Amino acid sequence: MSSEEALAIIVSLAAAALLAVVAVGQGLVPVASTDLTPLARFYLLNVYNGSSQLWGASPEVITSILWDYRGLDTVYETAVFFLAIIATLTLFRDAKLLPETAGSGRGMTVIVKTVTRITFVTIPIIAASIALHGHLTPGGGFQGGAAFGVAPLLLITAFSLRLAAERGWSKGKLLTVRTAGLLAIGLIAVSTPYIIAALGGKAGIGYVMQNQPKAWAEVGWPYAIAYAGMRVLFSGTLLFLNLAELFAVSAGLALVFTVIAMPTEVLEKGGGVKK
Amino acid sequence: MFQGPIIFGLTVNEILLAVFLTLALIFTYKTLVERDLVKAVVYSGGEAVSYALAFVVMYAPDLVLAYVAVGLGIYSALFLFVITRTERYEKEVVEA
Amino acid sequence: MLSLETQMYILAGAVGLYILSSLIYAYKLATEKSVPDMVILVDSLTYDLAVFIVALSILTQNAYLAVGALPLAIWAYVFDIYMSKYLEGRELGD
Amino acid sequence: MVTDALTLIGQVLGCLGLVLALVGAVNDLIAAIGFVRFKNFYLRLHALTVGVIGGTFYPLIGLGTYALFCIAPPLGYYVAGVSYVTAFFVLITAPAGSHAIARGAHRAGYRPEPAREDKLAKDREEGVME
Repeated sequence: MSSEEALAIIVSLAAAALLAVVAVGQGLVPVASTDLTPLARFYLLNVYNGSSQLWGASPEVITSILWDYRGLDTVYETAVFFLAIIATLTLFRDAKLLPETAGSGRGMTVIVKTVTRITFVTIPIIAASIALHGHLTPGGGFQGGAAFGVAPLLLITAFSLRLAAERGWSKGKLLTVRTAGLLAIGLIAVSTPYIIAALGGKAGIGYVMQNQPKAWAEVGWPYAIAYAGMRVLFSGTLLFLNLAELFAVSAGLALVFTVIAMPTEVLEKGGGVKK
Repeated sequence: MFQGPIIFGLTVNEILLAVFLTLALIFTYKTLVERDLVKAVVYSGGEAVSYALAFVVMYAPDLVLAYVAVGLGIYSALFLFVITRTERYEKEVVEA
Repeated sequence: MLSLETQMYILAGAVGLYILSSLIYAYKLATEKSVPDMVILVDSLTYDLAVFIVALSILTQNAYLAVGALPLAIWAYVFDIYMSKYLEGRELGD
Repeated sequence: MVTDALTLIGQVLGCLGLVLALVGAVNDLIAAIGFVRFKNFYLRLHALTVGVIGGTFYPLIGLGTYALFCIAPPLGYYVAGVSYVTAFFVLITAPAGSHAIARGAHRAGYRPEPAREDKLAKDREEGVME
């Protein structure tokens, strides 16, 4: 950083701080209240409150908001991610992942490879624990999937893409897992109305992404199962949605990086729009 | 629970939040003006760590998990893949 | 033995030292010119953050803050691997 | 009587862990000063080692021991497990990472300077190693 840049940053920060102090002191700008907003109060009172009509059955408020109260937003977000991956694949649609064309397969040094063997096993375990406990502790499907996405990158970088290709990775398999994850999310989301129809109830009583039964829509997923005197909490659909999101996000990231990691000449020959 | 001292009417958490967000601001500025794209990737890694510190101070571990995994683990690799296929140094834009 | 209050003050002092060294690392990162130096500075910042998270979760008696420590340590290693393979001048998938 | 003695031993171990954490914080500060004072990437790797093993591995072990013995079980066991596992992974990944980055830096043309002799560069020129 040159001295002029440093001076400019310091002067502008000081001016901004002075302006903020003056504005707050004169009462010119609204200051954020330290009290809870009504919306936050609603969530905190209802999310893990069994006597409430609108409860989410999960001790973790954020997962409950993401998949229950604002569930459709998250479904759209996953769909946007899916479309981005499809767009990337369109660019490289003619590039095949074959062991012969996947580079030299030299990888990095023995030290790095040995440590990566240990670390590579750990990353999926971390990701699975983040996603499977997502309804109980901080974490969730996207966080677990983003953590899982680092594992194929680490394998490609430390060993080589050729090893991945020899072990049978292909674009089709990863795309299948990816699509299966998204389909599972959709099926879980619309399962409640179909369960009602199958049970012979009135059609239309049951909502898309309905997590817990309501007084006016009595069918839903159970929030816990009792097994051998123990109560296992899985919060209705939240555990299954997290699991499906884990598969979708991790397979999508693995797919993108497997395609991008191919050697440049292969991509130039096989990728791009045909002339 | 440990309650820190109050300095100038601000708690320790608020002061730490201000410090870490200022760090993130500086790293963002350096990322924007840097002409060497590899250095810009490293600066954005520093920015991710600064934001993670701020999220820890705000008691948001979910965001730490997602932000650092994306900012250090995935984003940097994506940009390095792209930089190996283009040029490392950003050229000066000449007005025609 | 040390009283609970003394223990908490020792821990708060350690956290203060970590913040101080994080600030020095960040200053060096903003003024440094060579890429490998910057990479190991980001590493140091990340490892600092891992200890900071564990110390803060003990200090505030909040277990859920500690979940981020293990992923952070691994992401720092992953970042090292990418940058070193780039610096060796080879394609990342090779 | 026995439980009293065990509790006392646990308290002593926990407080030792806390002191270890404080020593580790001082180590980390020393490493930060080392980053400022050393003028060369290959010298700064020494500071990185002090900062990682002295400033991250030992404090995590100390904080884990403190959490195991001095904090009530559900929270204490959780934090202790996270600390020990993180410490193990820092112990194996940090040396491998600094090895990789030093190798990459040498191959990218960052030479130790001033240096009397650079045998690695000479070996690579003569083709002894790739």
